[in-house]
Amino acid sequence: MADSAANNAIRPATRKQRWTWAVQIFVVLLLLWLLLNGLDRFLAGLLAAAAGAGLGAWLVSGQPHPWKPHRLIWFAGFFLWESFKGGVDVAWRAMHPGLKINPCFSSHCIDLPTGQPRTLMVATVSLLPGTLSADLSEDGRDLEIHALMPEAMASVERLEAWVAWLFSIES
Amino acid sequence: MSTTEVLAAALLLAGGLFYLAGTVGLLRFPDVYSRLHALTKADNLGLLLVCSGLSLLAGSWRAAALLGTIWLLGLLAATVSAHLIARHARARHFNGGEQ
Amino acid sequence: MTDLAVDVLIGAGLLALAWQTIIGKSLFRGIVLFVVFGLTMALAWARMGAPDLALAEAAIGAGVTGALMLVAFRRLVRIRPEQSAQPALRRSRLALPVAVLAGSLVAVIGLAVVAVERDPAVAGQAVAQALTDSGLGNPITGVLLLYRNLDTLLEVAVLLAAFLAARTVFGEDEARSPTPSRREVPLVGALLAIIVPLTILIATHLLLAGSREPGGAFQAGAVLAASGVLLVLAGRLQPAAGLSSWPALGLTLGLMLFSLIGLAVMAFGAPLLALPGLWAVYLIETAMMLSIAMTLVLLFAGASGLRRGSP
Amino acid sequence: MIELLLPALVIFLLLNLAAGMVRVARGPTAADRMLSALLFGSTTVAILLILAQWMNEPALRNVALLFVMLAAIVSLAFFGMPRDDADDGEQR
Repeated sequence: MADSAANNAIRPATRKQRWTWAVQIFVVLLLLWLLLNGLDRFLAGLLAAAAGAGLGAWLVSGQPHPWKPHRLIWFAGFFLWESFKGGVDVAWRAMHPGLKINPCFSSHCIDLPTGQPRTLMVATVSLLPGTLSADLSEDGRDLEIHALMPEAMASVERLEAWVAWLFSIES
Repeated sequence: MSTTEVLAAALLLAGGLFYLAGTVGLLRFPDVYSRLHALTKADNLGLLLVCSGLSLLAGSWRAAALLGTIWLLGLLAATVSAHLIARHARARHFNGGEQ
Repeated sequence: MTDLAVDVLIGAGLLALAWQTIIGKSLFRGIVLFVVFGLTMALAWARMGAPDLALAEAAIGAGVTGALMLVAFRRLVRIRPEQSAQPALRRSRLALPVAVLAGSLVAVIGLAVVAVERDPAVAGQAVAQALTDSGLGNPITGVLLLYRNLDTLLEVAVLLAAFLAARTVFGEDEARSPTPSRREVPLVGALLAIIVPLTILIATHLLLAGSREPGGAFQAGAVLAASGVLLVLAGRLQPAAGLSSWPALGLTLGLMLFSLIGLAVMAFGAPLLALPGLWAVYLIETAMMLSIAMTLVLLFAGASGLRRGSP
Repeated sequence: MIELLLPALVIFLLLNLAAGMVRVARGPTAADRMLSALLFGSTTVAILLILAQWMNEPALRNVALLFVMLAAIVSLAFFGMPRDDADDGEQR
């Protein structure tokens, strides 16, 4: 990052960003309503989705970040595959008679801006094979990661690159 | 028994196995952090497999989408809980060591 | 055969969990077991084909009550560390007589219930017919609002009375917020941003679904309350002293609207509390949902008001 | 066949839960005991979904949805607090 000090300060979301966020929540909630109820009582669904979106805009912390929908699909694919591998990996280790684990802690300096990119990173690390995000330092830059095997740390770098790509962050 | 049912049965059985692996990990792994790995990852994969098996059986796209939503929310709950528990365990660690 | 096995397993699990919860060697273990008991209880209701009760049990029994106990335990650890280390159960000479009395009471009630002769042909049929005419497909909501509306009104009043009683105990001390949150915990903000808007949608869904399938004002209110509790836990809503206007309105809305409509129909010659139509049912259910949620959140926060906290 | 598999899976998951209870008894830390609550949360969701299919009661899926939405509330109640607050009072 060129300007890491500026990137670290959590800036409150601007009015425009809150609106964008509210619209995103509204669309998602409305889709879920259609899922639960079909087309009946559509008006109530509209009202509920609007109320939820308003509340979501009130709750948003930090700045929402622009992302590209088609990249989200690729990211979801990567994430699904990795979490599948993660499940198989840990299940194999648990069932193995020799209990093939060698737990250790390791620190990773996050090179992503605050807000959604960093949150997504902290959240998804826990579902990759063999890694678990255990703690975040006061300034939010250093992520303490618990790894079942020291080798597992390699995937964290790849995840970071994927998150940066999803939010179109140049590094 | 149709092909769909066979496939669904296989998915459900595999899901059950991953739940079993999660519990085995919970009992066998040596520390809190490793047990968290077992619980979050294995149980989530188990839930995914159970959800896909059930949506094949349910045979309606609405039920399938609802099951998918449930899985996504389960993923969110698991990752947040895992982070909070690991964080708490570490805070204890620094405040005077584990038992 | 498999049905029986599932039921026996859930039943035995409930008994074992209940036993372990009260004889637990430590208070904290008892609390965890209580949460687990609540989840299993919801499972039992689900197995008995009562999703209404499973919904309420999941939101209140496991969610809100569990969170309340954990917060209370943390406070106990802070003010009286030695007491939190003691076992949950103390021996008492009164235990045996009380147990015998309670046991015989349960036995008598159980025998009475078994002895009652049921005549399904009369009341049930009439109710089912009346419900089809009213447009309310879910028998539970229908019975609650069309036949037992005085009971439902009084239940809302009881909830308000409970809040007033609690208020006299917790007084006006602003310092007793359950979670003095000073710094945002990572991921909690993301959790709130996703879960809270979703609970609004689900509560609306349960409220409307209540007229046809399992759901209703109590379930929807419990779901809303759970998301309010999340906000209090994360420090986004802070307990405040003094009763400000919007929590006060929320607390009393259900009772006021229900009584107003119930009284107003008398002017048109209808009996007291006879609801004039489906729109009144929806209106009252919405107001009741808001009141129930507000009461539960305020009881959880241990305060008579709420204010916005820093994120 | 599938009518037999669903209840069998429910029984299997219930037994799984019973085994997980050992962790509540054994501990040793409060966090370890909390893991059992987490296990119960994720397993009961699966059981509810299977019950919904088996008993042909779609409303149970809504119960499962509520379960996952509220799963984090208990963890947040105990752990989502500032770390300087995290005292050592929990029981062994």
